Amino acid sequence: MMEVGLQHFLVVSAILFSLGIFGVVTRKNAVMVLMGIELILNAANINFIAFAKYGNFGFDGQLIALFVIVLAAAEAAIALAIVLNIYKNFATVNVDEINKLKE
Amino acid sequence: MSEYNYTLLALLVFFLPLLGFLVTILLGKKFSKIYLFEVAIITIVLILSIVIGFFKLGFQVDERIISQFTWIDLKSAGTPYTSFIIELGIVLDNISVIMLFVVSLVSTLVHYFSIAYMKGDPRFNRYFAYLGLFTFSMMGIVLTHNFLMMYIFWELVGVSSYLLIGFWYEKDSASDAAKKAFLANRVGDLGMLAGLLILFTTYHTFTIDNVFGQIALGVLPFNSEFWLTIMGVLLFCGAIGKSAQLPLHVWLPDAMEGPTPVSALIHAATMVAAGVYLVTRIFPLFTGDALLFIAVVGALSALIPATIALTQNDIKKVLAYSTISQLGYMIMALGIGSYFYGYFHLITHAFFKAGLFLAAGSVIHAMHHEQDIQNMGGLRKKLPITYATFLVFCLAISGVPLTSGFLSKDGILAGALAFGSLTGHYLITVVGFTVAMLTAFYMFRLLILTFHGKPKDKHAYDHAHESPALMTVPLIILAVLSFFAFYSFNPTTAEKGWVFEKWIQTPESVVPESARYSFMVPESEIRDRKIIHSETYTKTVHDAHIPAVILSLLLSGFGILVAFTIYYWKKISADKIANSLKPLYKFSLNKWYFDELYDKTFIAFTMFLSKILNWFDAKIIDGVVNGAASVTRGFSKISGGFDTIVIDGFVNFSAFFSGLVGIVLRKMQTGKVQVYIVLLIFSIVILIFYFSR
Amino acid sequence: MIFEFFADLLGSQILSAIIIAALPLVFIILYVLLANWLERKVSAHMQDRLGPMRVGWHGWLQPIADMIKILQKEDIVAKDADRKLFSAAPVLVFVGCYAAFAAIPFSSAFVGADLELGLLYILAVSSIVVAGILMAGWASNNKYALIGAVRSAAQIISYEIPTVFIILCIIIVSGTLNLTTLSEQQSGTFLNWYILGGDVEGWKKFALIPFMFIGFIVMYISSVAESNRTPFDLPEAESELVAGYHTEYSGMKFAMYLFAEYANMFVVSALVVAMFLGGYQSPFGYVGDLINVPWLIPIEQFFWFTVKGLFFVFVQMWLRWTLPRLRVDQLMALCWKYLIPIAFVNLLIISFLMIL
Amino acid sequence: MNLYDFIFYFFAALTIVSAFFVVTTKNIIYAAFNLLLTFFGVAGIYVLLGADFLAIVQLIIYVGGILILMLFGVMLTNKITNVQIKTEASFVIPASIGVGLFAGVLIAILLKTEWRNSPADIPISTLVPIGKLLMEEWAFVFILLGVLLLIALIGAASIARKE
Repeated sequence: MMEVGLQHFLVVSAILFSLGIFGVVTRKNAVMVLMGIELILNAANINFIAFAKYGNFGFDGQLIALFVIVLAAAEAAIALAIVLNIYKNFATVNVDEINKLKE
Repeated sequence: MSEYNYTLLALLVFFLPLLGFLVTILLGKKFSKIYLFEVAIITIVLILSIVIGFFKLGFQVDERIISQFTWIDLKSAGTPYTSFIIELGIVLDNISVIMLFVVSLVSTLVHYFSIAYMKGDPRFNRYFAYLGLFTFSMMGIVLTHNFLMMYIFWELVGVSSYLLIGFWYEKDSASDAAKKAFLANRVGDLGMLAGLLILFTTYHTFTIDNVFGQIALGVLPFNSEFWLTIMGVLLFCGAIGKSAQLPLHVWLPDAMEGPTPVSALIHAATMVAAGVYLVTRIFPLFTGDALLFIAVVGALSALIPATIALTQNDIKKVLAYSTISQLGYMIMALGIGSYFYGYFHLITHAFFKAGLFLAAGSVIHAMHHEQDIQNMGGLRKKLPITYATFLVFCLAISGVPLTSGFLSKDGILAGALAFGSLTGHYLITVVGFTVAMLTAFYMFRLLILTFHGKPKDKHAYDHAHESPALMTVPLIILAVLSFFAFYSFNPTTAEKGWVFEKWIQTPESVVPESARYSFMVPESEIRDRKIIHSETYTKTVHDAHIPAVILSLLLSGFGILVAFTIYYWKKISADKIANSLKPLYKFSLNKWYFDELYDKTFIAFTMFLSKILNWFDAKIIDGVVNGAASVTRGFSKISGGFDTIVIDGFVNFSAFFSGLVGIVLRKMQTGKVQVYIVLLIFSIVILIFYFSR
Repeated sequence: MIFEFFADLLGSQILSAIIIAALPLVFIILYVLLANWLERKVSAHMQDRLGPMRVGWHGWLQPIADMIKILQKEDIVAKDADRKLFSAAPVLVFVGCYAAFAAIPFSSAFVGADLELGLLYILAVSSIVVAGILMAGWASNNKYALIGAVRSAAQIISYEIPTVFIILCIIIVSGTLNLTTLSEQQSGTFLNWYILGGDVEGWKKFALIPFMFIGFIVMYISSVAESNRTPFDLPEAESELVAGYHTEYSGMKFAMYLFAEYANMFVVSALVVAMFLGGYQSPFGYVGDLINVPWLIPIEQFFWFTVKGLFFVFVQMWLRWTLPRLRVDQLMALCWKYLIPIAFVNLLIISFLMIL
Repeated sequence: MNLYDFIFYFFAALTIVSAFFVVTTKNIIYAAFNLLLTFFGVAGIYVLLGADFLAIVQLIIYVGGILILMLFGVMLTNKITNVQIKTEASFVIPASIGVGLFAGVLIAILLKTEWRNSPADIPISTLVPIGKLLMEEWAFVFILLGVLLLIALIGAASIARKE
């Protein structure tokens, strides 16, 4: 087994990313979908920071990761507010039952 | 912050109001609450301009940040000139940054004020859209670094002013006032256009800095200082129109037909200040003669409207004339070379005059759109907050110590005194001091008649009530900003304050030294960028300061005293004075017959001309047009036949085809995002395999 | 410092790391025993009672007796509770409090991890506590527990905001987040403590004092709220919610909550001390310096730090028996309508003063 | 295998295993607490990559903010009394095939590509350089993010508010 380097981190982030997508696709509960999205964002962040270190790009990668975290916070707040509103209107948060627009 | 960030922020401040305007005007019919978008945008603009101001004035005081790009490069078009480039761009220096803050602050306060004031208006959203358009164009004037954009936004400001004055266009008076404002401005802008033409033919550039540079190198229009003077005066004509100086001031009092918050924003604090701002921007290119012309125009505009304001009875009219008079003050200050105080008075005046108008709006709102002060009185008890703030504004505009108005007005008067003693033009000095007295008198007359004494209209008085917090809070903010502490630690002079010391320096004139005022030429051994006045001037201004303070205090104190004697204690009857000075009184009441004069001369002539043109139109042009029309009709018949058969057949076929495809594809649209994601993943994998081969 | 000491002594880095990790545990156990006894005594004396008197002199052995008792208790898990989470929750809560001890500088020689981001680190790990509390509340499957947990989480998160604002003030003045550096900057006499303007030069020092005081007060109030003590003990309000999120717990698990609560009290007091009251620095100077025994200084510093920390723990107990409990709406209003605006304005003023 | 490698494998395993549980468990609460472990593991990986400030921020914002928010969301959208927090899954088989293929392809690409590999010397604390970058080069983005966060806050509050 070789010494831990860039590719190890990339593989971890790739697996995390795939798991996130899996979560987004298979879960029915909106909150769970949100968790999947958070996993995807975290995977992306690992990539940013890994490249910032191993590619020697300075600190811009870390800054972008920081901005992603901030955006994730904003997104989570808005998404949960929407989920609560949906719950109030439909009494469910399963994404496949909320299909009023289809009719 | 780096230059790049400044530019981005400034562009945001610049274009966000445009976004607000577009969204509000386009969606205004659909969503009744869309005006909140505009209010939110303007609040963001305020925050961003505070950020810009904080970083610029706090850390990078001495830098001028210019970002520009070349819009048109006529060199490649084969013109004989060596350089023929039109650049567009923005400049962030101290005066524009401060102005940015003033504009966005007043604009924000007026937005919030209007939410309450305009409640229930059928065209509520459109009103806010217009405010956004106005803010956008004002930002353009403030930020521009060239004459071309200045002219464009100059006109845009005129348009938005036109729209807002005529906002209640059902009223004939309002739509007439809007037209009048537009036309009066046109006259001034014509002069400005002529000035720009001279400028462009001489320098082949619109960029202000480049123009200055070429003047400093000795390039003059038609190689004569006289034409430089003319060019300056013509450019100043734009300011005469926009800042409502004599003789084009007639539009401003009529513009009071617009909603009151609009008067506060446009016709008191910002748009009319654009003229003054223009003069400060291009201050270095004025020759001594041009400056003298400016000073005289300013002095006349300060004096005559002040005398008119003495006898007016409409609360907004009084304030309108007072605005003209104060603008005249600023123009005069710039004309006499007192650059800093002219600009400073612009800022302080923006705050307290906006406040005065908003307070008047609050009164009008409380009195159910009654504007005649003879029907008011005693409102002090009913509107305590409005009264208190109004009092603060009155003190500020009268130049009572501890207020911001005192700082700026005193500087101007000291400058006027020094100017008189250096050049012998004592008339300007006298006018300055007289206006100070008149201002104190008519402002306190207004205050007393509105808020003190017995209520004259019992019914309206009983129904009056203090305005909601949305209206009073802006008033309080503006009142707080009318105190000295925001401009200088020392309440007696602004000279030691940070605004004067650090932020604003008089730019050096670029015209040949022979054409300047003698006192604007620095001594040869101390040619520093910061020292641009001669030593004598600095000394004279310094010496003039104390006499000016004493004299102006005495005069405004006298004015206030007279106002109290006549209207509060009623020792002297106002009617008696009016009767004994009947001709003068009539003259003032009828606004020096300016409107009638213009009616008899310009308008009559124009009507005659238009009658001739009308005849020409009806007989000759129409005949040509009708002939062209019948030819067109024949042609369109032929093309119509082609349309129905060929084009329509093609269109119908394509519609049928897309319908067919749609029926097939509809099966795939389940409406579940997750299905799409699965499909997406599969297709990504397929794509990767396809391309990896 | 202490790490090198042990590494030299034992010749093994891993062993010395383990020892250093265990040292705060020893401290916590001793401190909890003392604080538990103190709490009873303080409350008793405030109510004109005597408190525990039987076991030992003035009952000083009482906490040890209690500990033995609590170890013998049956470990009850309710039938409908979620077993895994129910057992994991107290551990998580305790880990959160315990991890904070890693960055606390007890003296110049004894600081577990000399982190550059010490202040933020403590904030970060204490957010784990919130998750643990929510876990406990949920796993108990009990209305009271869940309401208590939700209240607690809302309270801790809300009061974190003024805390962060005040921490920002300190960062602006001191320019560091490292708790050891922060303490070093306040060396000398108590005049150099940040509550008195710190080591800032000239008139700014005096201009800073009132705002530092305000910062100190806000920080202390919000830290009391963060450790769920009276008057902010809504999450475990006995008269409303039985015992809040640890209603269902008993035996050793309950003891862990107790430990966590007392440890948390000390952590927040230590934070306040390190930020405003000179950290481990003596207010007057060191005996070690006087008699020229350099190894005495770290010990004195440890003494001062503990004394200052315990004093603020005592103040928390004092408050508990002095002030009535707030209502939920009052609690939130205090945070959002008073503390946050005050802290924010304080931050603005301090930053303005520092750039002048 | 040195200490660094050992710690890396520990955190990587923690991250991936807990993330796996997050997406497979039926109980939302379990998922949320597993998410806590995932975030913790990712924070550990950040530290290994020399991004200590980001690790702290990850803890404060994700664990202290987003996760708690999600727990609140779960607890408020399931009536507190009945513990009905199990959720079903859909398209498990097509999704597993697709995601498995995708992950395989992704990892293959990542491993085959010759990345630029010149590890940087990262200082002990990244706080100062990050702060400088934020206030100078990225000041514009920083201010915009502030405004965005404010808007998001107001928006969230007004969406979730009772009419």
